[in-house]
Order: sequence, then C-alpha cells, then structure tokens
Amino acid sequence: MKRVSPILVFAIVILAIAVFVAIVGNVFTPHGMSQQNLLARLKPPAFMTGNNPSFPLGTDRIGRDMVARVIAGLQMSLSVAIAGTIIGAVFGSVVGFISAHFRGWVEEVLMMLVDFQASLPFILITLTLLAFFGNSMTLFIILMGLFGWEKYARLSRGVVLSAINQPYAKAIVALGAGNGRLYLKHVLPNVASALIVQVTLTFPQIILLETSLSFLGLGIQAPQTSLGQILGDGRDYLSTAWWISVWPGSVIFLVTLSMSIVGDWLRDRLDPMLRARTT
Amino acid sequence: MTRFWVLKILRTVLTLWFVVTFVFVVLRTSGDPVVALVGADATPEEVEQFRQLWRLDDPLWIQYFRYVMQMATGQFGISYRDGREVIDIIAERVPWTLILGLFSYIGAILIGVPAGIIAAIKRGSTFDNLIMATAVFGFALPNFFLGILMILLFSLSLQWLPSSGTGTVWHLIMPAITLATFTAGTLARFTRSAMLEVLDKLYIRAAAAKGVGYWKRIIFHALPNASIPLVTIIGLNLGELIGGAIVVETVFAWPGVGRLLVTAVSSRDLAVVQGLVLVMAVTMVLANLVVDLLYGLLDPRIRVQN
Amino acid sequence: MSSERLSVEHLNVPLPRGADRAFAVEDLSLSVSKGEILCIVGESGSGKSLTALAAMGLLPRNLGKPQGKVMFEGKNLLTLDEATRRDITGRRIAMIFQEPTAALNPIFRVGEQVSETFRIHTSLSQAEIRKKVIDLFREVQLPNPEQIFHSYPHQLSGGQCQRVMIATALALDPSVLIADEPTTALDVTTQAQILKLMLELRAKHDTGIIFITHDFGVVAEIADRVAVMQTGRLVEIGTRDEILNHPKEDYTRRLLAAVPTLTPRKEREGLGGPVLIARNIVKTFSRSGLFGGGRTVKAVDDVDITIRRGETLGLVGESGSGKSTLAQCVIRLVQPESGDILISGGDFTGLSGKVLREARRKVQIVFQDPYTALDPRQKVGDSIAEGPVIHGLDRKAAMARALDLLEACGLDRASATRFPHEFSGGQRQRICIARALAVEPELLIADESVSALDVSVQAQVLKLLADMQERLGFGILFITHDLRVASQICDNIAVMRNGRIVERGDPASLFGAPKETYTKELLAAVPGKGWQHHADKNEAGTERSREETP
Amino acid sequence: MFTRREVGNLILGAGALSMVGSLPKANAADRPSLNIAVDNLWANMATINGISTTSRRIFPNFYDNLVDRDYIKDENGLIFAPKLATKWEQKGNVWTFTLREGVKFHDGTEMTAEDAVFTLSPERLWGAKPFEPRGKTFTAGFKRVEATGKYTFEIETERPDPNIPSKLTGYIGFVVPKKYYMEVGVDAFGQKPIGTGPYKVTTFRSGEIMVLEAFDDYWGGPPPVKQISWKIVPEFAARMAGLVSKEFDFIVNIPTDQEAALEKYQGVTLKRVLADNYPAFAFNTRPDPVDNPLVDPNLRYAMVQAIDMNAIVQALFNGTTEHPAVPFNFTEYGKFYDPKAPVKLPYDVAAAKALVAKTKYKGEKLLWHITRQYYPNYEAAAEIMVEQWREVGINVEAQILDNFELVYRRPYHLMNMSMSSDFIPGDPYQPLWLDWGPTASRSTATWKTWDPTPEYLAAGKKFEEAIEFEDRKKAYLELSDAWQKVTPGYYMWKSVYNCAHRAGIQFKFKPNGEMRIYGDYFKFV
Repeated sequence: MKRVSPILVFAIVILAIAVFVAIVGNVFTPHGMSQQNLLARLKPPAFMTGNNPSFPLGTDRIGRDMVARVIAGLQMSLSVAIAGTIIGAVFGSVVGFISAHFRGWVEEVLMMLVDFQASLPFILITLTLLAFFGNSMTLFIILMGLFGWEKYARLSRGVVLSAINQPYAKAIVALGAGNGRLYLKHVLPNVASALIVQVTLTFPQIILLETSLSFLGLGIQAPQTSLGQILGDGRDYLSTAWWISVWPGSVIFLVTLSMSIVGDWLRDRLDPMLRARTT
Repeated sequence: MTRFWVLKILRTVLTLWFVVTFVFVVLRTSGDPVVALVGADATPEEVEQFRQLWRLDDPLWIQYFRYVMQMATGQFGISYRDGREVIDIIAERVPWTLILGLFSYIGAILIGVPAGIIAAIKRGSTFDNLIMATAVFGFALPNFFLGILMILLFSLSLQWLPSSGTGTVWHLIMPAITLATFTAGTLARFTRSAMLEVLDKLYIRAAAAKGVGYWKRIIFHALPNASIPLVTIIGLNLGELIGGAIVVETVFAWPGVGRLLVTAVSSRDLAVVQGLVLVMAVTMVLANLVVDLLYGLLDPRIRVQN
Repeated sequence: MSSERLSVEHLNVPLPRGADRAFAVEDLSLSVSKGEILCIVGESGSGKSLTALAAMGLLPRNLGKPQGKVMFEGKNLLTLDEATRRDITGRRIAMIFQEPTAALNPIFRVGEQVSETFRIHTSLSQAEIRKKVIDLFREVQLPNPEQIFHSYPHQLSGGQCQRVMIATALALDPSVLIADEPTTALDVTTQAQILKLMLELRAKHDTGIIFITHDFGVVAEIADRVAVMQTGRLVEIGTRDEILNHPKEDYTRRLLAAVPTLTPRKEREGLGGPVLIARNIVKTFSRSGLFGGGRTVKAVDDVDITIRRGETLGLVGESGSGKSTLAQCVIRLVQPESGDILISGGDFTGLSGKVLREARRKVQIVFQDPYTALDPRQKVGDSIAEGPVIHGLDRKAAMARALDLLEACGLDRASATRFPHEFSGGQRQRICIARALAVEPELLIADESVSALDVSVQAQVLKLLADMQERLGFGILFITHDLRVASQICDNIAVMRNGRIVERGDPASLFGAPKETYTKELLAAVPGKGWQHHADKNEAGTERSREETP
Repeated sequence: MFTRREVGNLILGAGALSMVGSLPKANAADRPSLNIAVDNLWANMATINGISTTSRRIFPNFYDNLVDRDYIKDENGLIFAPKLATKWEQKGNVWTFTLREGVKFHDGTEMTAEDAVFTLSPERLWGAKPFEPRGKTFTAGFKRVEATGKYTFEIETERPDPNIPSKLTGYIGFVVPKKYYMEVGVDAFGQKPIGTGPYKVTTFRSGEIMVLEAFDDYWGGPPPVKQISWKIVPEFAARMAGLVSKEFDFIVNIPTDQEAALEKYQGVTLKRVLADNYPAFAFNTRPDPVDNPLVDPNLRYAMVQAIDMNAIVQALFNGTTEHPAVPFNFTEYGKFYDPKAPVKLPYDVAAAKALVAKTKYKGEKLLWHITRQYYPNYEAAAEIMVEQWREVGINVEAQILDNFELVYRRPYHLMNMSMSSDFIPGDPYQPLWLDWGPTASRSTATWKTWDPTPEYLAAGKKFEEAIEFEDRKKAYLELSDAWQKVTPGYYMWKSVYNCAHRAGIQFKFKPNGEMRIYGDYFKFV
C-alpha cells in the first residue's frame, strides 16, 4: 500500500468530523439554533474577555449561540450540497449514458442541451429563475441539482463511449448480455471513478454557489440557515464581531479544502491514465 | 474545413436560439408576462407599450416568432426600472465588466499558468505542494468574503488601495485579484495536469534525443501542446468569471453587468434581466467559438482536414 | 583504434522500491562497432528498451540513477554534465522509437522538426537546412519530399513517420543509431522497406546500429551480432549465426523454439460441416455529418467466407484491409449493410433483441489486447461464468464450468477469485479464451489474439487454442497480420486487401505458389523468411499440437 | 425631549421671517467636490413617484419646497420658513401663496406661478389620471389650484384647512418646471429631473450613481460644493473603509452595531437623528385568503401582547430610539402627545396565551412578507418576533422578498411597511388618517389589508373637519381608539437615520433624512 500523506489524513478527518457533527446535530449545545438571548448579543467566543461561558463560540447580533448556528448551517449546507450533487450527478450521468448509447440525433439533442447549459454562467440561470419564479426551498434544491449536470453528462458520455468501445464491453455484448447488464454491471462500475472525482469537484462548488447566493440574499432563507447565510449576515460585523462570519467561513473553507484534497487524491488514484503513467 | 465551421456556427446559433426560447418559456410559465415584465403597479401606458411590443393578443407561435426576431435584432425593450432602452443600459455597463474581466483574466492566466507549469516540472517537490495548496486555497474561499477581508485590510487598515468604485487603475486591483483568485487556482491545477500529461509524451523524449535543451523542450515543445486543452478550460472558465463578477462587482461597487444583473433581478426589471441573459449567452457562445478557432490554430490536426 | 563505437560496461538501472526486482538492467555489458548492427532481443520486461534510454540519458524520472559506464568516444556518458551529453546525444548518437507517430510533435510541421536538429547543432542558414532536410527525405525514400516538409505528422502514414524519424536521426551523420523496436508498429510490407533502408544506411554511412526487437525474423534479416536479454540481464551475445542456429543458452533455445515456422501445411482432414457461412458481406463507413457528402470507405466489400467445424480459417492482410471489420460483422458487433450470415445453419443476420442475444452464444471472440478485454472490476471467475449465466445456467453450475475451463486453460482454480490486473498478459489471454469457450460456441473469432504477446507466450496460447479446438471442435476465424503464425495454425488462409479477399487456399498452396502479386509481396516481406530455426525436438513448449504435413 | 411650541402661531409668524439658506458667495473655482457613498438610489427621482428614503436625502439639493421647515432655529423643525413661497395667507377655504421672484430652474427658465400650480395640479397629482398617482393621498381635500398672477396662486380646499403650508413642506411642495415636465413626460423627468435647487442633476444612473453640480444661478447664491457624487456602495465594509481612508466625505446607513466601531476612527463624525417615520407591519384583517385566522381580532391582540418590543429596540438600537407603546401617541406631536396614555395591549405573555386560547387558531402558518434590507434591523427584529410568537403558540414565517411588488402579492398575513408622521408637522393627520383612511392604499389597493370600520370613519370625519385643537384632539383620541379596536397594524419603533462624515465638515442632519449640502446645514470648516 502506498503511504498516505498527512494532508490527506487531515482532509478525511475534517470531512468525517463535519459529517458527524451534521448528523449528530446540536445535542452538545444546550441552545437551539434560533433560540435568542437579547441580553447576550454579540458575545465574543470563550477565549476573549467579556465572553459568556455558555456560548463557547460567541453569539450573533440577536444573541443566538454560534455553536448551534454553525451546526445548523453545516447541516443545511451539507444537505443542500449533497442533494444538489446527487440530483446533478444522477441526471447528468443518465443523460450521458443515454446519449452514448443511442448516439445519432438523441445524442445531438442532448448535447445541444448540454451546450445550452454550458453557455450560461450558472449563477445567472439561478438568479434568473429565482427572479421569475420566486425563491422557494424546492426550487433552490432543484437549481443546486441542475448545477453541474452538464459536466456529468459530458463526462459520462465520454467515458461511457470509451468504455463501450473497450474490448471487454464488446466481449460482454458478444456473450449475449443485454443493455441493462452491460451498463449497470460492467460500464457503470468502470466509469464510476471518473464520476466520483467529478462529485468531489461539484460538491464544494455547490457549497460556494450557495454561499454566493446567500451573499446576494437569494440563498437559504431565515429561519432556516446555512453556512453561507451566516457568513453573509456576519459580513458587516467583520470588524466588530468577527466570530459571526469567521466560524462559518472557516467551516466552508475547511470543508471545501478537504473535499478538494480528497478529490485530487481520488483523481490520482482512480484516473486510469494517471495511474498508468505513475506505474 | 468549411463544413467544420458551418457546423460550429450552426450549433452556436442553435444554442442561442435555445437560450432565447428558454427565456420565452420561463416568462410564459411563471405568470402573466405583462405583470412579470412591467410590474403590478405599471401605468396603463406602460402596459400598452408592452402589449404592443409583444402583441400579446396574437397566437402564441406568432408572438414567439416575433419575439425571436426582436431578440435577434437586439430589441430587448425598455427597462421598467428607469424607462430607458435595455440595450443602452447594458451597453454602458459592458465596458466596465470587460475591463475588470480582462484584467483579472489576464492576471489569472499570467499567475495560474506559470504556477502550474512550475508545479508540473517540479512534480512532487515541496514547491509543487505549495503551489497546489495555494491553488486550492484560491477557490476554497468564498470570493465575497475574500473581497471584504481585502477591503478591511488594504483600504481600512493600511489605506493602500481605494475601497470601491472606479476611477484609477488602483481601483481595479482588489476586484481583479478577488475575481482572479478562483480562476488562477483552477488554471494552475489544470495546467499542471496538462503539462504532466504532455511531458510524458514520446515526442518530448524524442526532442531530448535530438539534443533539445530542457527549457526549450518545456517551452517550445511541451507548452504548445499543453495549451490545447488549456485553451478549452480557459474558455470554459469565462463562465465562472462572469459568475464571479456578479458577486465581486457588488462587493466593490463596480458598475459592470454583474451588478446590473443583481439590481435588475432584485427590482424584477425583467426586460433588463432578459437582455443580460442574452448578452451573456452571446458572450459565452462567442468565447466558445474563439476557443474553437484558437483550438484549430493550435492544433493542426483540426486545422488541416484536407 | 578499435572500431568500437559505443560500449556499455556493467550497466545497472535500479527500479523503484516495491518493484518485482531490484534492477531493470543488471550488470549489462555490450558494445557496437562501426558499420555493425547489434540486435538486442528479449521479451517484454527484459530491460532492452531501458538500456537504450539509459545510454541516451532519457530514463523516466521514477527510476534511479544508472550505474556503470556507457562509453562513447572515450567519455562516459553517464557522468557527463547535461549540456555536453545533450550535444553528443543529439549529434553523434541518435535514436528512433517504436511509435513513430507518437515520437513526432503533433503540432509542428515535420520539416521543422527535422530542421530543429540542424538548428541546435549547426550554424547553417535556414535555406541550407531546408535543402539538407529535403535531401535527407529523399535519402530515406519519402515520396514528394517538398510536400512532406510542409506536412503535419497526422497527415503521414506510420511508415512515413518512421522515415521522418530516421531522417532526423541521420541528419548529422551520427556515429551510433539506437533503434528501439522501430518496425513493431508497422505493417509487414512497410517493415520490410524500413529494414531494407536500415541496411542501406549502414552500408552507406558506416553507422553503428543498436537495434532493439523482440522479433527473431527481424534479427535474422538484419543482425550482424545478437544480444539476448532476460529480466535485465544479458543471456548471451554472439554473431547472428551463433545465436540463431547454435544457441548456447536454454533460454535462447526456448525463445527460438517458440518462433512459429513458416512451414506450408495442408488442411487437416476430418473437418465437419460448415459452422459459418457468410455471403456477400458489405460494410461501408462514412464520415458524414449533418450535411452528408462525407467520404465513404468500403471496409468490407462483398466478401464470402465459410468455416467448417474444427477448421481454422486464417484471415491475413495489412492494417486497414478490413479484417477486423469483417470479424465484427460476423459477430454482429458491427451491423453489415448487406449480406447473409448463417451460423450452424441458422440465420444470424436478421436477428434482433432477445433472439439475437440468445444466438450470440454460438459465436465468440477473443481480442488482441488482453489488458482491455476483461472487465477490470470483475473477478475472473465471474467473468468466465457470466456467459453461461446469461444463457440460463444457474450460478453454481456456471462457476463449476468456469473453474474447469480455467484449469483446462492452464490456470489455477484459485485464480477465479482474483482480478484481471493480478495476471500477466498471456494468462489474461487464456482467461479470455476460457470466457469465450464457456458458452460452448460453434465459432471462435481470434482477432489478432496473439499479436501482442511475447513469442514464448504466443506459442503457449496458440497451443491452447489448438488443443481446445481439438477437444470441442469449434471453428476458428483466425485474424492475424503475421504469416508465420497463420502458416502454423490455419487450415486455410484468406488474404484480404482493401476490403476484398484477393486470394485463398491452404498454407501449402498459398505460400508455395501464390497467384496474386499482393500475396507475393506479403510473403516477400516476412522478415527472416530465409531463416528457419532447427531447435531440438525435446524442447518444452515446442511440440506441435498436431501432425505437420511435410 | 422636544420643545413644544404653538404651531399655529409660528406658521403665521414665519411668513415674515427672512429667508434661509443665504450665504456669502463662494468662489466657484476653488469649491471642493463631495463624494457620498449611499446604500442605494431609488430608480426614479420625480418628486412623488420617487418617494423613498434614498431619494429624500438627495431631493432638497436639487428641488426646493414652497415652504421650508427650519431645523436650525428649531430642533423639531416646527418653524415654517419661506422658501419658494415668500408669503401665504388663508381666507376660509382658500390659501393664497406669493412666490419668490427671479427663481430659475436648472434649464434657465424662470419659475412662475404657472409651474407651482402645475406642481399641485389635478393633472399631475389628484385628477382622474394623474401623472404621479400617489399625489392623491397628499392632496386630499384639494378643490382648485389656480394662478392669480405671475407670482401668486391660490389653493382652494373643500373645507378650511389650516395645514396647507405644512403640507407644502413635504414632497408635494417641491416645485417642478411645467414646460420641461410636459415635454419629456413623467418617466423621463424621473430620470433627468430639473428643479430650482442649489444643485443640478448632471448624471443619473439609478443602479450606480447620481452626480449633482453646483447651480450658480441659484436664487440663494452659489452653493458651497462644486460637485456632489452620490455613489452606490452596497457593502458597508467598503463604505466604512472609504470614509476612513477619505475617499468618501459622507457615508450613510451605518448598521447600529457598527456605529461605535466607526466612531472610533479619527476624523469620523457620526450623525444620528430620530426620523419622523415608523417601521411597522400590517395585519391582514380581511378574509383573503379565506381561511385567514387573523380576521379574529383576539389573535391580533395576542400577537401584539406577545412582542417584547422594548427589549428588541434596546437590543438592536442600543437605546438610541424608542417604541411607541400606544400607536399614534408620538412625541413629535406636541400637544397631542400624552405620556400617560393608557397602554391597551402591553407586553404580557400570559395574556397573549389566554387570547390565543380564545381563538380558533390551531397553529396554521402565518406568512409575513418583508422587503429585503429595506428598513434597518427589520429582518433581525422579525426573527426575534417570530420566536416570541412561537412562544405563545403562533406560527409565523417571515418571507424575505426582493421588492414591494412581491410583498404585495397575495397570500400573506402580515406585511411590512413604514409610516411617516410628518406630512403635517406636529399633527397625527398622516399616520392616523391619511395612511389608514378611506383613500389610503391600506384600504383601497389590491393589496389592502383592512376595511375601515364605520366607527373609525365617523371619528375620521370629525377629525378632518375639526379646526380647533381641542376638537381635533378629541377626535384624534376617538379615531385612535377605533383603530386600536381593530388593531390592523403595529408600530415598531421610531426610525433612526444615520450618516457619518469626515473631519472638516460641519453638518446638520435633518430628521426626515434630508442631507442638505447648503445653507446653514452644511459648511466646510
């Protein structure tokens, strides 16, 4: 086995902690995410003077516990990112598989759709649709799901095309296997690595997109919260109550960073071309 | 050769037609287009003007056809927010975004590409790790956050740079850096892998066998080949750049199309939104055409197809 | 002064930690003299290419620094500084590679790439360089040198690219030329031309040539001296006659014995009824798009073939002749435009859907590259059992059949639970054969199935095929570009060119008295055709699986 | 506290006072320019169509009122001074105004009675199809506006109205040039406005910038600043950094929590005023949607009693403003103000719970439409209130929307709004009657939230007709009671406007948010 770099270990540990905290939720903090304490507004974190010991990471402008806020934000951001990634990956991959299988005009039409999506900056599509249809959680998740589907479609079309032209796929067809067996049992496992690498790229991008939208006021709406929303809300307080934005900012940064590191590692390990080169 | 370009252009036109249709469909499915485009408390004159522009009593397909023709000739209508021609409003914003975009784009290329090259040729070294770590940092930080941090540091504390707006070249620095960070990071990573791929090619080895020196191999043999996929990614990144501009222009009060979009969206100035969508789509699609053109120039396998 | 041009003394090339052995090249000593062709032969992994790369200073970075000496004109190339060595390697020692198309930079005109050598090492003017390059092109017999000068690599054929590479190598009249399998990727006729060219050049320039190959036919054709390598070590070295006809070492003997003979033989007797009747098969490829009007290529043009039970029909021809397309049409991986295919008397062309999938059982294929022919994420046992499962056998029975087949193919039953990457190329090809045979086909298509294998492995796989055919009685459509192999295994051979079958017959008549010029050309191009080894009969792995007719 | 004065006397007395705003002629060449970073600019700068906080702060720099409120002489601006009108007198139903002579519009034409009359005319404000329809509210009771000479005109009202000069201190008092206005139309006028003010508009791009240049033909003499640029800088951090680093001379809209931090920087002066304006919310009292639980007044009472607004105001504004415990009982209303007025619905969680129990309300979700970042701290307060309501079992969802158009889209149960109180200075006419009465958008627009009760209407009629203070106060109390009985809304706090400027400037910030860069309000020091 190759030695594992400490950076990778760090990244995996960060992601594990993030997922754990998001799942467990705020059982460790006595405060709810929307529980306010108007007498304890803008309290600094525990290591600073003037802190309130029951709020280890401080409080926000209406006296809500930052620990509870960040955990709730993390839950929301991760959920949105996961839901978005899954929707995008599944939809995009299906489109890719379909166009690779049918070729011809089906492929042309689907790839045109891909071109269309790629011809607009995604945030523009998001802003426009939110403008036309109004903000709602469902639309928001769908939009996050639409993010990056064209990348999956292009990618999966490419890898599927090359996979089904591989002799092993031909041999399996020659054995008399149907399409279901061919694609699900043989092609999918073999293209999965490329798709997984793409997931590690899309996932942090969705978190950042959600953050950007929150900054523009179009992200997750109160009373729900997300890391991006806390960060956006706290930005006016950067010079007076830095902790409001620095905590969620750090979490976003660490999660994105870790995901990218894991993604790079996965790509190095899973990309057959890279692997062939290094051995 | 000609066929290749005819096809390309046809595809481009089709994509734009898709965009136009998309706007039409969305407009139609999201409620009464009159209300949507001129607002609930529009004056009867506005409504009338709008009805005339779209001639809403005609059958849908005629409306659609006319609408497509209008979009094709750049008649985006009148802004409901300030009553001016949408095309004029956009036109006065475009140069600013171009300046910011070009400046940060060139900056990102000048930083990202050499960094990627160095990382590739020093593969596995501390230097490589350092560059790649910086690159990841570059896009792990939300750009509005980075922008505000920079304002607080360089404008408020150090007072080296102007905090926002336009005027001098100094005004350009912080927004450009904020905008370029993400792109530079992406480019560095991509350049690295493209270079690594090319450096392992047989023709690089063959060049070495001919006695071509190390740096000459890198610059004259590897780089031109690596630049072929790089051009694609640079083209694709234009979208990210425009997307980034939406946020960065808001942070730094930069009067470009990105901020226009944000104001237009929040005031539901849909004629402007619609115009912007089209202008941005045209930009992206043209950029993709340029990329294809460059691709052809760089890669004789595409250029010379008998 | 001795005539020795380049000598390798006690060369060691370390492998990275974790490799299966410590050194890629170990304690290797050999030399090449003026006007001499030294062939280094060995199977894949024997370290022959790395020796060349070490001499040129082009070793991949993941390998350690080579130790020992590579002496050239009194200097040890291994200890020279980069700049000096580069000057020598570019000017005095030149190298050409196995894949000429990959060795040329795709984005520069080939004339430019040859000129570059002059620009680096001489101070000639642009016009002088141009003249020299065109002269060189003429010398390496490139047609239309002026036009080639302005062409891009992708516009040239593989053979032309290799000529360009040779021109580059010869540009400064080097003292030594290292050629690393320069003809392996080329068609036989092209190979013959290149080999001829090498001989001419040697005669004209007195260049010392180190020629790396795995093909004893090539060795027989051009070598003055031969060095045999195995796992990084030199096995023996001697003159061509010594090595080819009187080898001292067992390993050399084993290798030689594995080389298929070009013995013309008759069709076997007792062949059964037809398992494949293909009539008037036509397949056209067009490069059309939305507007049509693209160019069309008739890959298969009105071809008829018949294969009987137990028969092996060889299909030979150069790349692009349509052999593989025909095979894919037969197995319906590619849909022929017209023609009828009957397998075991049943129509195969008109089938679709479920019926087609069921009928596929009757005809199976084994591909050229064993590395891509197996699903990398499927255990080999499951791979072999999959066919029977698809065709309705229950998993247990299918797995039992798979295990039996593994054993029959000379593999451990325990290998069933392992993944393809744990096997060598030859073993994988056996697995592929087992997989194909698991559905008990009537017809087996072997599409260049042994071309990528080392000569000893090739012999084993050929033997396996023949043995299995003996046992199960299926017909084989055997596609190959190697006439030696074809002559050894086939009952009948069809020669294909430009989508048509130009001539057919049993090896004896076809090789004995070819009618078509093309067949004659092909035969003439077989390297070392005049040479036939006379290995000891008791050598392992050399026994013919069946009687050869004299 | 505010000093209370005899408003009526002052009005009569003020006509004789000398004009304000005159200052020594500045040398045009060496006048400095100003950069002002604002959070936003309204899209339209016409006097009525452009009504908003963000335009109000700029308006008096290029428009002039007919009548001025003098905040220099009186903290509360209850002194009315001549501006474009130099004299005014009332005779029964008719007010006669005399205009200042020699006043020029920015396009060089002279302002005459024709322009003033057009400004207040039915075709512009209160006719059947007025150019600026919102004018109707401000001109209720107008019967006739007519020029009687080149510099005199009359306003006739349906019944005697002592408050006409007061009304002309506000938006409707900004005089616009008839000829230009008619030539370009109201929309174009809103984009390229012309007035008689000390500065003229040279550039206006609503999403970006407004540039004013000194109008040296100003009747009050050349203004002190050569050019004023109002630039939109959406991010507070950028505004703050720009002020501290002296790129901006002024910034506006400083989040309350950041005031202290900003004041710590050298050379930064923070100005804060309590504005005559109240952020509020309206209850939708109508059965639209049909299942609207808020039709039950008990639920509305409960919601009011569940809010600890004093704590919220203390927390969000650090005590810089206050919550009016009784609606309409505002301190700026002088004699109308009663510090001991009975609080009918005080903060009382137990009472609120009891009230909820009396209703059929079963925890259905109530939608509260809120315009994004429109009123400072509104969203934060909303988040707190939603929690406080949750405690008494009322489930409110605050929906933050991009603009009012969306806020006005049904269904909703609560809606944000703000109420100005200064249309008639010192008189509760606007919030109590103008904003809720039978002509108000609250009760007439498509998005109306209540139907005035007969009791309210009757009290309102009395109030409108009352001329003597005692009658008016009595009617006011009756009207307020009628309103509170329904409780169709809730007044949250008195708005705080703030701005900050660099050293070297002496500036008087007006409580209505106006930033007058001239006269006694602004000086370089």
